[in-house]
Amino acid sequence: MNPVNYLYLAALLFTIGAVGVLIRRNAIVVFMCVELMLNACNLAFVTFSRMHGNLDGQVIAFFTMVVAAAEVVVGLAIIVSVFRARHSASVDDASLMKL
Amino acid sequence: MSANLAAYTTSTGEAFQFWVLGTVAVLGALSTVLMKKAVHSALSLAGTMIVLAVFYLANGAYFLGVVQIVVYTGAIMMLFLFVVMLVGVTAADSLKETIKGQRWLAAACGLGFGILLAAGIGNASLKDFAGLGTANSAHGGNVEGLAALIFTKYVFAFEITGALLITAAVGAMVLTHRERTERARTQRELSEQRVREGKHVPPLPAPGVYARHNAVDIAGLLPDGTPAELTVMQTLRKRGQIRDVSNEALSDLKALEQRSAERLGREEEASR
Amino acid sequence: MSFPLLTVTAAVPAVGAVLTAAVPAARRTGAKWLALLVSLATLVLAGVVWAQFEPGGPRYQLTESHAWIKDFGVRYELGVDGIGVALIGLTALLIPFIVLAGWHDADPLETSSKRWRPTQGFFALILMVEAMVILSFEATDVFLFYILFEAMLIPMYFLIGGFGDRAHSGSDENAAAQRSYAAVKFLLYNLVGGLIMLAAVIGLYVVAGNFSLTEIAEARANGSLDMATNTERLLFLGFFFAFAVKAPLWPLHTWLPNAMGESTAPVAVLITAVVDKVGTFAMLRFCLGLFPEASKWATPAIVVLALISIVYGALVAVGQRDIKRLVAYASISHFGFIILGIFAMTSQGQSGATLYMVNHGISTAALMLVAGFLISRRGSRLIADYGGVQKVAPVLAGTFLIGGLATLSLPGLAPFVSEFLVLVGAYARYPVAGVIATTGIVLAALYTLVLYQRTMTGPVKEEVRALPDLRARELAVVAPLIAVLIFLGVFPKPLTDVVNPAVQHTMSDVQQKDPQPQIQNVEAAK
Amino acid sequence: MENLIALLIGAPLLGAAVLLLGGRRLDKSGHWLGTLLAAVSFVIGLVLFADMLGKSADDRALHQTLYTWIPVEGFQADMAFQLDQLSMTFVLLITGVGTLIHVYSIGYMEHDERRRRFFGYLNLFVAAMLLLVLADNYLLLYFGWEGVGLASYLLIGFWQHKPSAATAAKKAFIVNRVGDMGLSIAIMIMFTTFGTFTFGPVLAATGEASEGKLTAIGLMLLLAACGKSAQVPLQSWLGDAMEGPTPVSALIHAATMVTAGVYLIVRSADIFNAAPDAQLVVTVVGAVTLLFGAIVGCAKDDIKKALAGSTMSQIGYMILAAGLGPIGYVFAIMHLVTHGFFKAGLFLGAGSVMHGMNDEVDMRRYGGLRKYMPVTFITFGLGYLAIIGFPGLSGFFSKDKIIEAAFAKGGTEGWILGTVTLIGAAITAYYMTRVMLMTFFGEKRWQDDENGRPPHPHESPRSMVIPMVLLAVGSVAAGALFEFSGFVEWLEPVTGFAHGHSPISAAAVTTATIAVMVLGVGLAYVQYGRRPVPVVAPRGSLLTRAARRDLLQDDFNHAVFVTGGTHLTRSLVYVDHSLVDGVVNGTAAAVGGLSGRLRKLQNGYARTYAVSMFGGTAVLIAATLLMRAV
Repeated sequence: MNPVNYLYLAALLFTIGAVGVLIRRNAIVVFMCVELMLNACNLAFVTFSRMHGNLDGQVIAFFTMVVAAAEVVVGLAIIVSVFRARHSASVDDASLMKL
Repeated sequence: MSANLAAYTTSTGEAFQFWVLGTVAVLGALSTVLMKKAVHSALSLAGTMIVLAVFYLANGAYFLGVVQIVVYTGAIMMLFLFVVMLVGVTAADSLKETIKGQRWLAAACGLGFGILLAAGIGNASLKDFAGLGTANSAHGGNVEGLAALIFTKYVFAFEITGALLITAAVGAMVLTHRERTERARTQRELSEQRVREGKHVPPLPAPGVYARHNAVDIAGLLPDGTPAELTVMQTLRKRGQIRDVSNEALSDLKALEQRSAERLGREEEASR
Repeated sequence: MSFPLLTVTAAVPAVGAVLTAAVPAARRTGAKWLALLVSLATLVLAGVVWAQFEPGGPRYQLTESHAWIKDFGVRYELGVDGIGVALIGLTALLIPFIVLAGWHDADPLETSSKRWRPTQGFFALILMVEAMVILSFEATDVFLFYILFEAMLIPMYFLIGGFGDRAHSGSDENAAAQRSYAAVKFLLYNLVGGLIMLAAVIGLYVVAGNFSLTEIAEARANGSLDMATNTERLLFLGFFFAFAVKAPLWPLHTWLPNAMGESTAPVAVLITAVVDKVGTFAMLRFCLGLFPEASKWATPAIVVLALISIVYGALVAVGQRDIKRLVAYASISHFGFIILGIFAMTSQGQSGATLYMVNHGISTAALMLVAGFLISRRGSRLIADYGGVQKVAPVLAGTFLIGGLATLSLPGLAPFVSEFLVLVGAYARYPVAGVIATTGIVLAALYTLVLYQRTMTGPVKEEVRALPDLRARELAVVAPLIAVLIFLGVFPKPLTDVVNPAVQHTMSDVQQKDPQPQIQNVEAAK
Repeated sequence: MENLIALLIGAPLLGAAVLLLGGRRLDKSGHWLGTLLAAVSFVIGLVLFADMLGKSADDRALHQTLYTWIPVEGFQADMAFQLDQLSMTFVLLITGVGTLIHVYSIGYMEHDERRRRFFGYLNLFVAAMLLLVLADNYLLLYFGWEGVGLASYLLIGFWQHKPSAATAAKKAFIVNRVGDMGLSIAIMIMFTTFGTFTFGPVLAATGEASEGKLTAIGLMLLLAACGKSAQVPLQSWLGDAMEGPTPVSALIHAATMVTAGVYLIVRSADIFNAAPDAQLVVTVVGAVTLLFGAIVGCAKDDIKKALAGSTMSQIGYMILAAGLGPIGYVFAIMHLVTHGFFKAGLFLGAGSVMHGMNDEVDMRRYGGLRKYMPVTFITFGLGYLAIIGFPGLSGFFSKDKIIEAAFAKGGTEGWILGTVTLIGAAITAYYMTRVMLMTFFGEKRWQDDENGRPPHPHESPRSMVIPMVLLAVGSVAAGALFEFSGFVEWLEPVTGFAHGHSPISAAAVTTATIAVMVLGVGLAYVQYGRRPVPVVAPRGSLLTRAARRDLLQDDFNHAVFVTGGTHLTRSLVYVDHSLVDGVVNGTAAAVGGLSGRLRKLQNGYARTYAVSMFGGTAVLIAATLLMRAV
């Protein structure tokens, strides 16, 4: 098997995650889909790392994880406070951006 | 198996593992997107992540594989579950789309995007795999190799990431923490207030209790058989998680009457 | 390093603006005096610049040059030629009078809160505009100039939109809407021009590799920088469009009547007499200096537009019912003369155009400020609301008449010299254009005298019966302006001495020679 | 000596400045100051005249250069003066008559609260007029030219509270501006042709210029002259200008300013000599105006307007003479000077009559005044005799010469012009006799003024009478003086002179002139002396009615220029608002509408935005791939 298949898998997972972001309304699920996309990227990074034979790709993947952790913390906090204020975790309810 | 071949193929074992676990990962991802309940989504995602951790290990990224399990599956996914609990486990999403055309657009975009991505990968010349053998052994192992990079080349990025994490932690606290602006009221004060308002001087009525249910979420029934919402605790009320059993109770009542009527009828018959 | 005189000249009003803005609410009068003092100090500095400038010396003098944005070769590069000196002089001369004339224009209303500080803002903005205008006359770096050209829109926007004429017909809300319309129109027109110019500025950088006016002009002159014909034309059009909006040239003029009509008279003067001059100044310095071939290529079209401006502006002025809009259309006509003079590409035309910029500034200031005094007395801008003012306020009427006569270019007053030079210069190159432009002098007489007749003469209207004559402060504004008008009308030499060498440089930029008279040796024939 | 030239102008200019800026504290003494400074100017003029007489005929011109007025590359206008015999003649006329009219105004304007300002304006006029005739180049002449226009504007509109006066002033200025346009274009052509516009070089170089250019310059100068001198087609302002105080009419609109056009043409003699076509047009304009003014003068009942028509006609004579070339220049100037005397005298007399008649101007309400105002009658009468060309008086000499010169033009033109001048002389006699008879003879037709006061005709105060007497003396004597003291030789070095060869003898012309004069007087006597004059004007013939309306010229102007112009400006204002501005506002509205549509895409749902981002990313990838593929 060619390790390129990992990349196809990463692409597939990423696309699934992106479509999930677009069609789900529950903010928590949307968020999970974002995590899925990040993980897909990590997989690609790791595969590239192996492909090129150096560890920089893994370092980037590591950083991605850290940043994702930070993001999750803040994001979930936002979801919680939005839920407290509006009693809803639906992303469609927060549509104040329209004129 | 020549060295040339090794550069772009893997062992049969890894291939087998990839095809099996890859399928699992895709299924997990799909169910993350498609499950109605957030809890189910979270669990599916956790599964996918574990599969990914295995893939990392298979790709020679031992450190990352472990971190993936510890941080992602262990910490982040659990955080998700906590929040799901806070928000309400049972609150199932309606999967009915409200924005016109959104689902079709999303699907079309996703399909196009995926195809393009795949085309891009296929287009790229990715024949040569260097493998991580030399890189991993340069510093005496994968972890040491990563450490050497993180603390030399990427040290600033690393430090900044640290700052980011702290900021995120503080930010999360600021966002979720609500400062008390006044002294917490004592029980006495609360009761005094209740008397003063005169709405509900006695304690709130208890929920309806039936033998077959864990009944905190079941409203007590008023004499006419309609549920009294007051009897359910506030949190559940706000989440809309009151289980309406009024019809059930009425039908129970009907059944009871019928049964008693039957019995009475039989007794009547017997007495005749 | 020598003393950075040019920077200081521009910095004094800028610092003064900040200080004025910082004056506490209660010290309103103090802010006014501060602004007046700062503007007078700037006038003194401008006088020093004038004195330091040697007409026979190198083209750009008192130069300063510092690296600013190294990656793009942007430099903080200043220098003045005679045209710049003359216009700095004009700006520095007018601002004290504008400040003095607007003494009470921004007093807070009785009803407004005590912490409200419109007065400080008004004068600070005026000084800010002065600083930017002066610096833009000094900038010899295209990018620096562009920044200033655009930045001066901001204080002007607030001056127009925030401090309207209190004399208006209709309700307050209506007036506020009109004012905001005028301010937005001013901003949008000039922004569109400015954005197109930005594209041209970037294009110029791509072609030339730096922004320095002197370097580019030199490179163009000695042939080391060769522009394709079409590139040069496009860049020229980009620059010219922005300047034509600001100048304003027909048909890009319609923002001016609104802006001048709705703003207070001192701000109207600021617009037409000071800020708009940046447009015509830039045509001379940048359009002709950087793109001589394209300038020559575009000249016929521009001359036609300038002629339309002259005749059209004057005719529409005749039909106006609002005093300030009338003056605005008259200004459009006059800007047509300036542009005609610039693009006639003769010494007389360009000297005349430069003189015209200065003289038009002073004469419009005189006319508009007196008109402002009149309007503030009666509370109406409509010509029909006046009549017989001459009887009740003879000094006001007299100064108004002199301002009007200056506008119609009566010999003996400064504008005549410039207008005649422009006409002669235009005629020498394009006889038909010269003749058509001459009809402007008849139309100028028409709108000025009709205005004077309807407002000042005839039976005294009931509403104007109690109008007071000019007060000491107002006389202090008008009298010096009139004195300057008369002085420059009979003795324009101080001005021409400074301007002539600069015009010769511009003429050599565009490689044009004056058309020679048909009979060469007139003196010999005698 | 030449340094005095600037003083000549400086004295009245100083007067104007002091009087106009001085404020009310000069109200009491201002008129004396103004008069004094005009007189100072006259005295300086006399000194210079005496000096000039002492020099040889070819060396009389003085030059004074003060400084360079407009120095621009290739263009130099000097603040420089030239005093030659022609200018000298004008200087004496302007300062002399000017001073007399200053004196007259002291009495005439006594009750006007703005008398100080009136004198300021008068001084301003004198200064500007002197600048006009003393300038040594055309641009400086233009300065003076517009200066007198301004003074004229201010003085016509002196009683600004009267709308008619304000309108008349504006009209005068604007019509004059049309003429000024001609002068500026003439200067432009001169500049491009000769490279200068100083009199000396330009006039010396006319031989080298093409005739076409010279004709163009000549016609443009003529346009200027038409404006200032009220010649057809720019004559319409002069009648209305009579709204000004009478001394103004006398000084500016009879004696001096309106003759500036004649000065301009005579000054540019060399140009016209080399451009016969332009000359022909000049004579035609002169001839037409001559008849036009005379006809209008016959029909007017307003004494000042009748005199204004006469002025127009007399200047027509001068212009005609100036158009004849060297045979006419001298006589044009001669008639100009004599006309200055008698017309000023006539106007002052008219002012005196009005003064005594409660400012009534309608001659039909005069009558029989000779007993009540004997001095006015005598001085007016002498002026009358002078203007109709009574033998021996000034008008006789000057007009006779012009008629003679007109015949001497030769050919058909000569006959036509000569005939026109003769007809003009007849009509002049007719309308002046009419004025004379209606005013001083016949029965009293006095009417109360609007306040119900009956008029009390009385002789005017001495300050008014003395100038009238002096001017009457001038009207009587000037002609003979010029005729016998060598006026022709005096001016010849400047204007050139040629004897014309008249097809008919001088004696015959003189006889004819006297004959038509008698004819005109007789006709008027039959109409106005023998029959009583109706107080209300009869309807009159078509020609009379047209003449009363200035031969419909005003109606034509109104219909074409005023109405047409109003429509033009109104439609342009509309165009400016709807079309020019409309395009811009339309663009704005279109952008607004489009963004209104686009706004609907912004539904506020984050997911919609996410889709577009996602789609955009896909497009970007596709673009990248395509670029690589290509």
